[in-house]
Amino acid sequence: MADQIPVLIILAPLFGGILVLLLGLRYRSVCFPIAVASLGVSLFSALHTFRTVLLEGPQRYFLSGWERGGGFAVGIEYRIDQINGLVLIMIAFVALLSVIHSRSRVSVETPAKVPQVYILSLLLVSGLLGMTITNDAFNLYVLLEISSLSSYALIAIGSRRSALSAFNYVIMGTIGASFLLLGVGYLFIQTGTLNMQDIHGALMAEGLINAPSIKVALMLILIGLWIKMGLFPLHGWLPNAYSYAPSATGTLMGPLVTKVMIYIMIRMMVSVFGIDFLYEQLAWTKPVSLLASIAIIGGSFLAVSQTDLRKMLCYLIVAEVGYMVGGAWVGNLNGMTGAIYHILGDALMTLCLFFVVGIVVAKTGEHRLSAFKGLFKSMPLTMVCFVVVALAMIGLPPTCGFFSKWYLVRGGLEAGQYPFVIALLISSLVNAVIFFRLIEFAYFQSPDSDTAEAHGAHGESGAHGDEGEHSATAHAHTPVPMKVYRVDPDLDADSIITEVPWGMKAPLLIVAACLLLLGIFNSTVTAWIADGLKGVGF
Amino acid sequence: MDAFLENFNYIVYVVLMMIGLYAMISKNNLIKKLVGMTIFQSAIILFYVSIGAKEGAAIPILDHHQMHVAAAHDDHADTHKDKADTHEGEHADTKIHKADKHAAGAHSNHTSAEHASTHTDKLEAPHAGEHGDHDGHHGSSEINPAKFSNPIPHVLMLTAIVVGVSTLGVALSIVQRVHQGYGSIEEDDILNQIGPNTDG
Amino acid sequence: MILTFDTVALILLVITAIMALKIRDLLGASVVLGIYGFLMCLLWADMGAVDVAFTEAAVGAGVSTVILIATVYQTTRHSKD
Amino acid sequence: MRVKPIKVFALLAVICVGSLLLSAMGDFPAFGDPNSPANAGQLATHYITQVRVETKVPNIVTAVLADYRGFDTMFETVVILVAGLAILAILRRPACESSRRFAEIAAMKSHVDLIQVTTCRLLIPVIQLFALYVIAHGHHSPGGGFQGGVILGASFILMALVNGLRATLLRFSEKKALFLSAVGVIIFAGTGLICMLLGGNFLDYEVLHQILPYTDPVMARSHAMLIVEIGVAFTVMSIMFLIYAVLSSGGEMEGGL
Repeated sequence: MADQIPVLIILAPLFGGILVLLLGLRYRSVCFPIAVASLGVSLFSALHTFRTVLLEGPQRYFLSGWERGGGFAVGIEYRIDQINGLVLIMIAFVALLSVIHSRSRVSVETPAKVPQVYILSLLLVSGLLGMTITNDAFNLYVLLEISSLSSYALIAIGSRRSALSAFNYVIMGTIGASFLLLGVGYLFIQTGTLNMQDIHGALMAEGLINAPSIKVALMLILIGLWIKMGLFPLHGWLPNAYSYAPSATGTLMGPLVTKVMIYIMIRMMVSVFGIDFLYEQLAWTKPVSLLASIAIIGGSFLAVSQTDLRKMLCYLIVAEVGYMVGGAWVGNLNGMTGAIYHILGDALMTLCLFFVVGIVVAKTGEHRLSAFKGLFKSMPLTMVCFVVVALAMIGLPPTCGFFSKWYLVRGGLEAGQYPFVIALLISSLVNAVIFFRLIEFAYFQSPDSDTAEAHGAHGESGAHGDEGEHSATAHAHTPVPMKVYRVDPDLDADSIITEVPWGMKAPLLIVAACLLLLGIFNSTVTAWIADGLKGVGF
Repeated sequence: MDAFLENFNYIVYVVLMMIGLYAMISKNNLIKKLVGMTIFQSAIILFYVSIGAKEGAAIPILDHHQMHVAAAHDDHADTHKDKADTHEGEHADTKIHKADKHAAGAHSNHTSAEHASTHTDKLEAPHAGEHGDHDGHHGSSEINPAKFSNPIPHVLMLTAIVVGVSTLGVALSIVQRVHQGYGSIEEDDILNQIGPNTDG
Repeated sequence: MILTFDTVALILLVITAIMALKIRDLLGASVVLGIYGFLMCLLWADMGAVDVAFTEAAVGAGVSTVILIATVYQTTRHSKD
Repeated sequence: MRVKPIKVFALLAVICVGSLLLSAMGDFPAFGDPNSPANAGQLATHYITQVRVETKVPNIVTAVLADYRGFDTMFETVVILVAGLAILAILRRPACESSRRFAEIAAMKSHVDLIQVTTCRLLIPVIQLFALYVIAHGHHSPGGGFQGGVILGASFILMALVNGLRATLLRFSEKKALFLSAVGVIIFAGTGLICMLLGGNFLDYEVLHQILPYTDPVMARSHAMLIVEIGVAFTVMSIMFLIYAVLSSGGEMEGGL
């Protein structure tokens, strides 16, 4: 029975979703326990599988038992190595925490549709896990569509504005997924198989790798995935979709969807096309990493120019996507290791940021940057976590953010991709500006004094021109200082801002702790990643 | 002109796909965008189905005659004497199957390998050498893969069609929701309503 | 000759695709899209993909036209482009 | 008339992607070439030549769909389920009083066309019978769970078009449809789970011969395919009808077309 555990990673959320559909529509109260239990089973299976991978090397699982044929896969195959083992653990962990955290938000924001939100979230997670684990190029597309369809619904479930952004997401998402499908078709027409390893084998064996159609296939797959992950010029759908969606959706999708797409890109690069081909025969590393550098800088500056907290978060995601794409394309082991390590770290960072912002928005009823004012006094634990994640986003030593940047910068320097390194440093500076401003709001400004706000805006405008302007706009948009006190009535009846209940706080603390742990144990994790990468041709 | 007609399918799929893509990006009406999306998706399906087409091949369904020759060549029994009675005979046949499955598999493997090596020189067949003791052809008892169109693209596209209609349904429901919210399905109208301040 | 049927169907496909996008009456566009789906279905049946053609006949020409028309009925029939 | 920038952008994108796609075309094997890598490759050859030995299903597409790539098909069923749930989650709202009353009045007063109703009364059983045939005969002829399920769903849509959505929902309510769609996925995934319990991999139908009477491992595959196709048909039928019911009533499940 132990060899069946890999498939449980996906089946647990799937069956959980169906169970919620059968029971949850009648008995509201069972939705949450079922969701937590199934994600817990999934997380456990992922951990167990990862342990097996560490002990015995990469695991293969043949669905429908089609383990025969002379050297080629007949059915669909799962393959778990060190890298996607880690990504699987990350997905299950993030999903579990996000579901626990969002429990009260779901019943506040979408009271009529609680079971639907849980079902769709579980199926979304199931699709993401499946995409990570599968070794079949077409199975990937089907699972991608499951996760896309459920995410369209989870976004559109909110206000009318979110429905419009969901529509744009449908259009862009369909273009992306169809390009991926078309790219797989181009590979299929030349190789006649769908299993990733077999495609790779056929490409290598028959010298097809230099055929123009294979290059077009690579280009189509990359463009499709870039649309799906929101790389800078193609990111149009992302900020609106995530920031207007209900907060539970944002918290679940923000950390997971883009990261999984980046993993898929790395998987396609490493196991289908092969690293030798991409890095040595194809001279694409320079232009793509340049594109990534542009993405980093573009995302960062768009982020710093936002006054809305959630919009700012979304643009930060866009900037981080550039980190990982660039890391994957700088063209050496360090860059790739940094990119994969950053997938893990960035998922946790984004989750933590969404937690903090969700809590702040829910508590203050205010979604501008000024919402942070004086929060250190009223919710110290939350703000401590915020400091941790801010340090990670800027990239300061004890946190994982530092180490991933360290690998990325080292990879960039080794490969001579200086624009990428410069973009990374600029982005760190921009993040420092963004987060120190928020920390300053939280620690040194009291929420009740209008003068303090004006003073803050004035004091900063000397240092950063654009930033002072935004403080000023934030000020203009909040003419009534009482607005800061507006408290979500469903969370807290008092008019004073206090800490959130433990159900929301505990996941936040765990994530913040994980950010530190991932940083402290970075050498172990990167050793695993390097092992996995060596297994696929580095 | 011949080359043009030969690849006409591929050219038309690109044309259709581009029509769809253009509509998805540039149309103002949300339903028109979705019409474009449908065209876009079915163009890709057309591409896949074109991959699987074979000149002079039948549909990928074996007839009863072909179904039973696998058993026939093993026990030399004439299983296809009575085609009307094949359902009766099926259970009996399967017993033979179970016993001789590997032999039959080996035989067919060889057939496929032989076919691959004769018709396509660039495809190598890894298990061709394992069955060197094969005793020649069985006449009608083998299935010639060239006689059936390729089933893989068909299977994939069944899935893709279903995915396409699901996406269309979800997108249409979003359109209805947008219409309920803004009273319009023209993108510029809606953006005007939201205004330059995108916080709507 | 099989190629001729293919060619005719393909040309008709392009024409119906453009028509479906050009017609300003959304109800008409939906119906033309149904025709497009049915032509696709014929083409695939001709290429030997019977299962795909069957599905497309039921889904592409049937259900998706119906749900498109349902949406047009619920929203508006007129389109500006 | 001024040309909108979006149109220029779209045209540019289309020209770029189109030329990219056309540039790769010279590389393709000719259309209909039986010796192209995709057509004569090991995988396609294996499916065509081995399907009779390994599964005993004459329709190769059904065999590949439900067995070799059964996992894809399971998730395809889940895609349908997700679509149905998504549409419900996005659009479903309780019917407001006025539209309910309007629907009631419309249901009372609507001129029920004798010809339409009679034709439907004659036609719908035949359609449903044909759908069942398509599901059951998917092993031997084109068809299977999807096609049959869509036809079954279409028969309900026809019923709703003629008799009104309200009358049809009395026969096939929203709750029933949701329940059946979940049951369909459970039939499919549950078959896989039973395979796991019997010691095989997920969806490895071969081990089912231990519990299916009068079967051997190969026939177990054939029979299990029928079981999962029935599951697919359940889900597809109920979700297709549900999609129509929600979309045609703007989410209120009253009135309809």
